[in-house]
Amino acid sequence: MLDKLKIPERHYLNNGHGLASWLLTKDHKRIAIMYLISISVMFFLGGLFAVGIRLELATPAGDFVSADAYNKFFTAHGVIMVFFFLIPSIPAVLGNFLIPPMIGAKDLAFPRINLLSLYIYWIGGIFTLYAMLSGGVDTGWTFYTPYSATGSNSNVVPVALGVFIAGFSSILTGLNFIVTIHRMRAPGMTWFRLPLFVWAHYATSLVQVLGTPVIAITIVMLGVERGLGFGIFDPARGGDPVLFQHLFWFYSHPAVYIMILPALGVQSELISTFSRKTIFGYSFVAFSSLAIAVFGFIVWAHHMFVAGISTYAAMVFSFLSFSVAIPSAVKVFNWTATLYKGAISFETPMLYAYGFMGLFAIGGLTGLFLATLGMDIHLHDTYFVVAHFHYIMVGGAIMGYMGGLHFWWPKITGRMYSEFFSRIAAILVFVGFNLTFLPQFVVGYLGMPRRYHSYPDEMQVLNVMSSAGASVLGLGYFLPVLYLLWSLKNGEVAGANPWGASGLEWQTQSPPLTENFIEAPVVDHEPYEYEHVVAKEKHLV
Amino acid sequence: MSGHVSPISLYLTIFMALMVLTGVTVFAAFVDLGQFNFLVAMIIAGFKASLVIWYFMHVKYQSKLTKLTVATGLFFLVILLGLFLVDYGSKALTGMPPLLN
Amino acid sequence: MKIFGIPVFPEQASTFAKDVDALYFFIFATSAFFAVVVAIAVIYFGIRYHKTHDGEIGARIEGSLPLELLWSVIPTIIAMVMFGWGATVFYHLRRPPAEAMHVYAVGKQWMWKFQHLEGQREINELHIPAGRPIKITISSEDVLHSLYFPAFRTKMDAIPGRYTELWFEAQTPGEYHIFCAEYCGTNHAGMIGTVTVLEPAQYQAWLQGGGLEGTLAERGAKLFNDLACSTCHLDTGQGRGPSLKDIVGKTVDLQDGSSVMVDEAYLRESILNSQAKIVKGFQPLMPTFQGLVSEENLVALIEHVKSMSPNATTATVPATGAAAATPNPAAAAAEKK
Amino acid sequence: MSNAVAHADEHAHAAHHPALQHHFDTMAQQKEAAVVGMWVFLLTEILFFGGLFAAYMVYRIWYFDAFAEASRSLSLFWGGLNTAVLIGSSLTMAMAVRCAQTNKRTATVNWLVLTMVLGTVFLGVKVIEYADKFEHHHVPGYNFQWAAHEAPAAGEHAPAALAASEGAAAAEGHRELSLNADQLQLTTQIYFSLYFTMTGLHALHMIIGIGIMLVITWMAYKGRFDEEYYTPVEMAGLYWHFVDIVWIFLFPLLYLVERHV
Repeated sequence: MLDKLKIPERHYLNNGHGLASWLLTKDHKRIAIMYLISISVMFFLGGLFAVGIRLELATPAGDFVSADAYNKFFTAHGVIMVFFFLIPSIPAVLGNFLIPPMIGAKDLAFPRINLLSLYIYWIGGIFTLYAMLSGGVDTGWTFYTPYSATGSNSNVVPVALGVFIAGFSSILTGLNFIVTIHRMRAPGMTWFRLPLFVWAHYATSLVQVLGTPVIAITIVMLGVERGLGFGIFDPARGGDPVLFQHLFWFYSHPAVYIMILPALGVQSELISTFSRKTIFGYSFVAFSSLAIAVFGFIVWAHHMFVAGISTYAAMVFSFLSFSVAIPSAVKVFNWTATLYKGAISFETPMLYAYGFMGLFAIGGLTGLFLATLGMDIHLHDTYFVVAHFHYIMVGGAIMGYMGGLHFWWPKITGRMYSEFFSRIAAILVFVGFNLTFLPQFVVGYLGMPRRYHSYPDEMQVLNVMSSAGASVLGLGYFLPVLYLLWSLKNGEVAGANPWGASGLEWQTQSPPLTENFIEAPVVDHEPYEYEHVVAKEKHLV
Repeated sequence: MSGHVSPISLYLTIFMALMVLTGVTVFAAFVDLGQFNFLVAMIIAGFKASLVIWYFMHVKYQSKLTKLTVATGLFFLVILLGLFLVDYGSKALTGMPPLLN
Repeated sequence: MKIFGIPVFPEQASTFAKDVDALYFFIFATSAFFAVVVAIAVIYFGIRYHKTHDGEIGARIEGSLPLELLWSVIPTIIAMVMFGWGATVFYHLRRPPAEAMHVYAVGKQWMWKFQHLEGQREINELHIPAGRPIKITISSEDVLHSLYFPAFRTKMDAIPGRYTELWFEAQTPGEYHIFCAEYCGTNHAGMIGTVTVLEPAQYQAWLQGGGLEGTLAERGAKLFNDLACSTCHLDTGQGRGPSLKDIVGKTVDLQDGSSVMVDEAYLRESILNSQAKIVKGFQPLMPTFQGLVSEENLVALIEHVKSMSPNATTATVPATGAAAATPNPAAAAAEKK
Repeated sequence: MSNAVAHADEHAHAAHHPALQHHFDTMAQQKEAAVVGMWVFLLTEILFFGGLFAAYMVYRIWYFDAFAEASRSLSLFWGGLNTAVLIGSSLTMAMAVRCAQTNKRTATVNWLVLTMVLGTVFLGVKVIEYADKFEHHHVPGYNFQWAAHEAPAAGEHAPAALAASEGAAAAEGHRELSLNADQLQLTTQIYFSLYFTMTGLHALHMIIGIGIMLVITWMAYKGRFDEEYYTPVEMAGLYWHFVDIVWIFLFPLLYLVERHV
């Protein structure tokens, strides 16, 4: 083996020093690193509020914090996690870092817009955090009218404005990806040679570009109603509060696919790489991403089955909702089939990929309950829903993010982390997650509504289980901070392709050059051909 | 390299067409066509918008990708408005709109 | 159902509970089957095809169209079964039977107020007889709420400015939770109560115990006099306002040439916005009672008017989840042309 | 950076255009990326206004008469004038782009300035109209006041209204009867809320557009563009035309709800 691997002399991290070289950079990789730091801060901040929620719910009585504080806690948790962590997580960090090298480009199509999107994210984040910390907001992350318009006396407008601003960051990222994937591919990189990670990001970008403006205009309407006294949703003035919900979910349901689609892309990369086998049914996996993105736009009213929509509309939306289930199922089956006759090994990223399979399956299948009309009447707005969307957004999206981060960490930093501790963390996350959220399905079917500060005594045992699991989960998320930071200085040097992966990004050095490749790559073979990887390794030895 | 340069006469023709259509839409609004008033107004507006997109915005001379992008925007706008009507249209049928307070 | 004394499954206290739970178990079983199949396959492949030496790569299998079709079509069929079954249950949930007993609920930050036709008024408590379909008409005084009976497996949002409704038939006497399921502000978690299902005989006894102000309709009759409605709305039809006798369930012609079916929504609108739909042949003289009549008194008045039409079936409300009215100016305008 | 540029040189042209960014291979690729990017941005704009149109559609169905009534209070003269002004500015913008394409520097600057002037005229008319709304208490909020039988600003539709009422209303002829004063007070307020939100956001887009054009004009004046590189002018043009298209829809939706009564 090559035991004298060294960090290359020139790479994007040492191409310029000092704060200005970062803050004014146009390098997509440096921007990704700054996103990584920002969303990590947001993640632990949002996590802190989750700790508050679980502590409160450890006992049935509302005795840890006041009802008002509790409401502000879950709102802060939701707003931070959804808009400032999950939506930018994989696209803005991993997508930003990896899409150009994966398609053989030097940078994204619009590097300055990329940097602008980061600044917009920061402005939106600071705005929201300031509003959260100077009084908070108690409407829930859904901002339902008329409570948000006339009922609440908390900082609704500043927080909504922060979300509005951050939305532009998301739009610009999506716009950049779409143009980059269309126009910046290396010679020979045809659409069907793209890594599935890129396909997934293309689908994600579509949702970002098409959905986000609708939440923006919804927030504007909420803002003029609350701030200027216009009458748009207010029932006291002939307005329709249900209209707000329609507009809100037109974005916010597809927003779930902004979170999960990139994770599905990561999953495809991990499953293929760690079974050293081409993905089963490449085109089906690729197109199912697009199908999920498009179908995602026609199912939103399943959030509103008891909100006063017509029976006819409920039937239509229930029917359409099942359409999303099919491409999701197709993906899971294809990953399973990919493992067949592979050469499978269980490094940390693969542990996350296996965990993802389980959690995403449960999350997806429980979605069927909620799409089914008669069932959803009972389950709507209970902890069953809370458990379901955490399985998708935490069990799915964050597992994918963690798996991807561990997979590409050697590419990003050039060094390996501790395999031992990272495996422990992966197992802790999986076990802790299930301990936290499985009981919530049960307590949800019992009827415990969400956003409850106190609850009936007989539901305590299940809630205590959930709170206990959350502490394990928290540990599982904190551990990576330690060993990943440790690896920056002390980790083993990884080399260009430590996993024997097939993607174009592994052909270049780790960490890559600022312009990614020394020589512009030309692609002459299909994706996920491990024969080439093995041949190249042998050649090197 | 410099893209398609349209003749000035084309621009003037489009401009005149847009002005005439504006006149037509105002005129049509004063004729009682029942529910077709709205339809006529929207068809004229749609036609005017198409002229601007096709000639002023040069989509006629752009790549298929640009044309596809424009079509995508319209497609999702139709989804937005159409599925709103699935709910609000059926409420009108079954008689469920709001009670004015 | 309890395990070690911990409830893990809610009680089945209504006719719906069995329907919904059956559906639940069907989806659960189907999902579990697929989850287990995938889990076994994934774990088995992970062991069976474990990488044994450096440089080993997997077999080159690109995919299989028949398999793809198989695992697209079968889930589609199963999903359609779920949709059909769920829609059937839902349709049933949204269609209250004509003979249902009627109760009014008003959501207010942060309490549920219930009113019985017999006059009993309760806050955060509801007493109902077993074995009889109950229809609850829901409104809200401030923000969104959602009236939720987990033991009956049904809920419906309360929307300010509108009536919505739900129905159920409780079967097992006992006490069950009432929750507010739609977040409504600071004390959302305090907006809970108890529904007590009584044997019919017990229920009759309970009714005798309360009702100090008479039935809901009687209270409405008193208001009808107090608010001086009775000075214009004479039964003879000679008053300045139309006679309200035997109008419920009928269609009346309006001033503007259109017509409207008299139901709760129309009555509500006529009280709050008296000028909205003037009956043909009358002057728009009636003042609006917007802000003068509370939601509770409003339903009392409506009940009184309904009691003046003894032959009308009260279930004039189409089961769209909300009361009917057609203040649909577009349709009205279209009709006129 | 220098490495990348050197690299681009060796397999592209001997002398590349100064405006070519290092991560693109050719000017054509760069321009195509910009055009697609701009259109994707306009895609988001379509859905941004789409949300407003959805809200407008719902309330127009519900409160058609109030919308018709409130819409009649808008001045067709100012609305029509503004439509003409904006379409005219689209023409001047198209001319500006054309001159940039053909590398006519002075003409480009002149057309851009003319476009900005027309844009400002539009905004000026909007100010007149808004001021009129303030005067009549037609701005939503606590001072909102809808006088049901208030005569519309211009007398031009009075004869039309008379003629229509003869034919249509066999019953009473009172067009307003389907909504009473209280309801009009409420529901016309919804109309004006949407009116101000829609036209306000449209005006905001125009202000941004004029701001962009100021920069572009300066760049054109400084001679930054030639027939190879005039992308900023073209992008500003696309944006401006889009703003024009929004108005093409806003005009009938807001001013022409029902004029024949």
